[in-house]
Amino acid sequence: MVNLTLIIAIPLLMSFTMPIFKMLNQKLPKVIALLTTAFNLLVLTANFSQIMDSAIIIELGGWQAPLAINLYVGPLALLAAFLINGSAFILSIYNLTQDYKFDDKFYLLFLMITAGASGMVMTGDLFNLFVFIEITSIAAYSLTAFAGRDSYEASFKYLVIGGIGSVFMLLGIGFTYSAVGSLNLAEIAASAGLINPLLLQITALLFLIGVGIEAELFPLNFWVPDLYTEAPTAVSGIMSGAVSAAGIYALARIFFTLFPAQSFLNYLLYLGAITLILGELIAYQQKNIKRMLAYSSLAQMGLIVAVISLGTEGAVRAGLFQLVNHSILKILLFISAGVLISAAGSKNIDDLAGLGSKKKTAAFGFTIAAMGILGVPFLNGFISKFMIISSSLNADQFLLTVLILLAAVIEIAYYLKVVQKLYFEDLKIEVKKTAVITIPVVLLTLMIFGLGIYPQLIADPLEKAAAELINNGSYIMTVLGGM
Amino acid sequence: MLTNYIFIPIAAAFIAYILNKRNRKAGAVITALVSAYLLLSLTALYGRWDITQSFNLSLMGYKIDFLLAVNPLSWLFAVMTAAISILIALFSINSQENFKFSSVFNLNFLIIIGSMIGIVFARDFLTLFIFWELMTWTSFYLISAGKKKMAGRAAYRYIILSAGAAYAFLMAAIFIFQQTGSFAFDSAAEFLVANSPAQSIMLLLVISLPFIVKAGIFPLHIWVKDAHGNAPKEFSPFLSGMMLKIGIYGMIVVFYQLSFFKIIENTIAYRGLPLLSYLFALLGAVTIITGTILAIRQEDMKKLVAYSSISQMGYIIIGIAIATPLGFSGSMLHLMNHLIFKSTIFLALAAVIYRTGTTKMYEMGGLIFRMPLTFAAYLTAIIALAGIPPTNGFISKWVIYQALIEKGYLFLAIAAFFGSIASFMYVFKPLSTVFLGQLKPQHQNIKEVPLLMKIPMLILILVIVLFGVFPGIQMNIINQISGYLGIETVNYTLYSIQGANGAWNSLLIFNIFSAGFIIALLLFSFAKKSKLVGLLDTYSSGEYITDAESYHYAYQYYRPFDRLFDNLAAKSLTDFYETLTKNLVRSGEGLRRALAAGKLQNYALYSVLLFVILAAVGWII
Amino acid sequence: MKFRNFLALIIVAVFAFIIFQAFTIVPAAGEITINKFGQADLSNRTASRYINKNVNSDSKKVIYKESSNLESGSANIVTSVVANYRSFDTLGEITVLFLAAAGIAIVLNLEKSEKSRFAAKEASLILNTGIKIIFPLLLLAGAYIFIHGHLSPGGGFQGGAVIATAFLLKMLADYKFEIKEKSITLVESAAGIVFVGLGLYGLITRGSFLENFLATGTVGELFSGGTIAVIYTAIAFKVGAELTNIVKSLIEA
Amino acid sequence: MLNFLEEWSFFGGSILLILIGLYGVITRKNMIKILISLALMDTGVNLMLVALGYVKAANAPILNSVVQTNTAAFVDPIPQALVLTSIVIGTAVLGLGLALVIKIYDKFSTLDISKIRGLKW
Repeated sequence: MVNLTLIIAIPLLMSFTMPIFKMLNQKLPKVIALLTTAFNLLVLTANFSQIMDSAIIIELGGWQAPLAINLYVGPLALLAAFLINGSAFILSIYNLTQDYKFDDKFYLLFLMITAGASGMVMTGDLFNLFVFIEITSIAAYSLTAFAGRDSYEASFKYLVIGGIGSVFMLLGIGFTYSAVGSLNLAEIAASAGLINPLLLQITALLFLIGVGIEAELFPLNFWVPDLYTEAPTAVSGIMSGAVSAAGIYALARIFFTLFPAQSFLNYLLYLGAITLILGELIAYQQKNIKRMLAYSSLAQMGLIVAVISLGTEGAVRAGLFQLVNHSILKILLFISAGVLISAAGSKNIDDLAGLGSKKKTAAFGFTIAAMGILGVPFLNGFISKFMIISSSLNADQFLLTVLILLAAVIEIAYYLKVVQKLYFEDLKIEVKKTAVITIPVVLLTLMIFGLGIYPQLIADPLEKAAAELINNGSYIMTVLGGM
Repeated sequence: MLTNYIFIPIAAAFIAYILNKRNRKAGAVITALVSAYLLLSLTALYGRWDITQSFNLSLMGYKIDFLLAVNPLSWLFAVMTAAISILIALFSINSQENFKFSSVFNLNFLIIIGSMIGIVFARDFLTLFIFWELMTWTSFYLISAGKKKMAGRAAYRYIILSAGAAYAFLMAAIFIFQQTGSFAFDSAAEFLVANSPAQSIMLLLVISLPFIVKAGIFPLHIWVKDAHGNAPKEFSPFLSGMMLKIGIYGMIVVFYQLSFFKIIENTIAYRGLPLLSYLFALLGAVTIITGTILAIRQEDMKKLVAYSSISQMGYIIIGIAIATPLGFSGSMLHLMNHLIFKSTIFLALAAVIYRTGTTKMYEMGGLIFRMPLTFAAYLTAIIALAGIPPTNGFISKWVIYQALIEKGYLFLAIAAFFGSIASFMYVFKPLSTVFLGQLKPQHQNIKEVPLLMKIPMLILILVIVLFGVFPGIQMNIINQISGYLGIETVNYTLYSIQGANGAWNSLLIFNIFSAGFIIALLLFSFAKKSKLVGLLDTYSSGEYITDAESYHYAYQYYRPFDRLFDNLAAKSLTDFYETLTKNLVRSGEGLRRALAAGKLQNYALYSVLLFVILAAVGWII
Repeated sequence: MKFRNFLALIIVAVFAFIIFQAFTIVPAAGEITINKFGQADLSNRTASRYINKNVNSDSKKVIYKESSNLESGSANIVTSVVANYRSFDTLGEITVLFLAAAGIAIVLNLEKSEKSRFAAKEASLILNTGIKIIFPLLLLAGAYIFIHGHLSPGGGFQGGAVIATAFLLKMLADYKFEIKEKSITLVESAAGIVFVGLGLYGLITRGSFLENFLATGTVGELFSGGTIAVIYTAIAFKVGAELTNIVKSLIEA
Repeated sequence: MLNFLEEWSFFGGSILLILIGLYGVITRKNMIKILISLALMDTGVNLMLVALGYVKAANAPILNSVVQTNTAAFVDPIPQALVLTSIVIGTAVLGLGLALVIKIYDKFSTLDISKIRGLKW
């Protein structure tokens, strides 16, 4: 067993040292980034069985658990951390083939976005959550600007919206602290029932807005398409694969553990459903492939939020599985699309016609991932779609089920348009040289098939994570038990 | 092991894909071998209706049983699939020489074969759904691989309709699963019978949606024309011959095994037939009429045959929907026969396309002298399609007419007769324009297709006549199916079938026809021969004729007839669907322009607005 | 006033009104809510444990310049919260600043500006001379502030900011004045490494990240507070370097 | 009156600051003004946080020669520590925002955000 603090501490150390690495050797930063993410995965793996048994609480600075900052790593946090660091690992492999100007800064920001997201899911302290959200978003603002040109505008918009979000969140933190007298999540959860209902309502809404921005909820999500379109591919990938997952985690943590009330979950349910259908409808319109993927991500986020906020154990499990799948699939989609874009020299879908015969790996990756998202049998999306429909019918949400399926049909419409263009139309443009992405594509494809054919692989973590989320009593007991 | 029948083709698919990259013919050879293996091992399975196989899986907290079993019905469909696949694979060994997507073709084709066998062996909703989706997706890629640009659009329409219907199916299946705790057909049937009829009927209608789409039944038939017309030429016979039928298979499962007929037994009836069944029969009738009229209007031979497939599906649906022993047997007969003669037609057309490279009929003519065997195959097949003895097509239609007349369904009978007569019009059109008439100058040097492409056509001609004379072969398995589904059986001998108003004796008719044929042959051989003269060697009021083509009347062949239905055809259902999607798209467009207008200040406003609105909602509640 | 602005005002005012409602709540028996202004009840808050320095140890009276070997040796309780009880937040905070500095450097240098800036010219004599005098004093003041962070108001951030101000003034006065980018980077990195290194050392020797591993001394003495002073020094260097870096990037853009 | 002012000037004032900031972000078109509005909101929230920890007639949480022991009344140190962090974060965001504004101005030659709509729909 290795101390889990290292998941945050080592990337921090590495990113502080990154400029020095750059001075030593030009190639070092990308290798260091890869090694660090790999190390994080190892640390998580080493702790796996222990966490499946019981949640680990890490007291930072040696101070007793509920009184200062502590990390809480239960099955849910472990799952999310695996997602985040796994995404970062895959994208680091992809990054080996990329050349960035100021690569030391790129990789230090990249590591910090990973560490920030990991911190978001592991922390057990409300204000610490805010700090990690800020680390993640500031790294994201900066990384977005890496593409130059239009990306400044995207970054500025995200920055302003994120700034408003952080104000809302801080207000919420202030109210909570004044009422409860503690910032520890478990202590707040323990006395949430005593808080005056009106104050609870206001505070919860403040958090809903603050964290909803990270979780890409409608109507707080209009920065997302701009950012995903303009940011470098690896950044779009980590944002949609890792950061949005951390956002969902934070949302779930706040509305399941902190303020568990059906009325708030209902808000989330409706917002998620609106996000889903709106995202799909708009994605269908897009001519720009990255923008299309961005709106599709939004829609998926909406779907996950809606399903999780059904609040039954089956639904939470389905939502979490969809979250895992979405991370895997979207990263594959983004890196394949990135290669296709650079091969065609254009983001326009029409210009990608016929690339299937030239850029085989990328086109294959795109197709497999698209089919995974659309839920073709034997791919991972099928299992989660089955679970989602099943659990939403189980919760008597007939309308939501119809909506989800309608959205799935729209999704088919726009993804297949691209796939057909890739394979069955004639090449129109001159193909440019691009990076080789065989390793990440193979790894992700294996995961897609692995989870599609043998989903039991993550059944146990999912089950435990769902159980942890549903029952906030165990969370409180684990942290406050010593008192 | 029933799983062998499913997974051997699927595994072979990937081998075929890899080998085909090295050798263009390898894929088709493997497909042929695998299909032959399937056919052989399926014959060994005949009569062993007790074989079942099941897997229990505890998946993410759901206890799921996957059930496979073989029964006469599924056996018949599996055999049909394997048999037609052999012929198509043989045919495509040569015909795919210049086909860009031949590796993709063989990959997807083998997966389709495997998943179709999976579909018919499935005894529970989930297994059925998994293989159904697999088949839909792979056939999507196959249709997309068609030559023309329209193929993409056609595939697109196909997948969207199919997927929408399949999701509806899944939803209903999961609903039943939650009530019964099992996906199996048996427990579902028990539940549906015990449940309130209204809900059961709704569920079953939803469950039958994907089958209706796949069978191309009005009003969900809009994908058929373009998909069949534009799919790769080797895939069209399978698409039209077999994949439409798998929809019928699904309908039979819904009607009998999921007790749809049992549930609606006591609802309002018309002439002893529950109204819902009558509605299905009526759908069949409408399908016959629209399919026929639209087929007559077509200038593209593959699309023409595609519409003809739609109308033939109508017969099968009528027979099954009226649910009499004769009707059911007639449908099953027609189902088999349609597979046989429709594949023949498509293969003959594929041979023509292989040589000429076009599907527009007015660009061809006079191919009879260049491709005699292809012509013979086509001729036999259209005789069967039009329902003329002594071919198999006549017998099945006769049995269906018998069933309709027996019960006195006037409208349905009229539609059936109309379809039969009018089918003559549309099948004659390609015959006359493609094979007869004047040979186009650019087709002077065309040769008959290679041997490997001839063999499948020859086999099919023989089978058409064989079943035309001995329908008893087919009736044997059909009666086993009837027995299995709990329908009364029909009396038959090897060459006769007992109808309501009398028996059909095909041997007798065959002898009469043979006698007539021999007399005609004698007359033809001994009577004075007509003299062959050159086309331009003719008298025309002092004008010299220089252009041979103007003597071949091929474009807008049935114009006066078409004019009758111009108004009807203009209001195409496709337009309706397109308007629907366009409006959906437009609503998305409006939202997009209003909400995501790139105005940062609005985005900021949204967050405050959301807070205020949710707070207000919280206040009110 | 345009309609849109009016609408925005209404919506924002409603928002403010809702927030305001939170302060006017009269709680029912047993309910908890926001404390009235000036009546914050510390006894129920974690803060009381920090003030009494009894998070890990037993409660006892802490007397200025007398009590020693407490769990947190800082006389300034805010400092003990920032650099001891909640030092993980502080690590995050300097990371944020570090990231922002990196981001600013990227944004400003990624593409060369197409516009010509106003030409820099020499500042007036008064400014130049004044700053020459004030520069070392500012550095000294900054150093005092962060070294005494655990005794008096102030600390690493404040000290670092003052140091950065000194460099800002220097750059304003003398347009030829340049700090080597490499040296700023090195200071920045080294300070960061020291902070994380302290944490890791605590993890290795005491079993917990950022745990204090030095003697805490007597409350109120200069050499007290354990790692606090080291952490604050690292923070001061890091913040000073980062802010200087930001200012430098902005000026050079 | 004085009592009322004393009681509400901090809470009311901070809410007012947030209101002004939000209104500025929503209605101002100049990007610099938008950033100023953001900073105003930040200030408002920080003020509120500190005010939430205020105790009437208590000491600053520092032991010194005047306030010798911890039994004396102190104001809450935690919000003060939080505010310290939040100020730094606000500064970082502001700096990054300003850098972006410089680049955007380079590119579009305008500070009017309503004219910078290269990314939409």
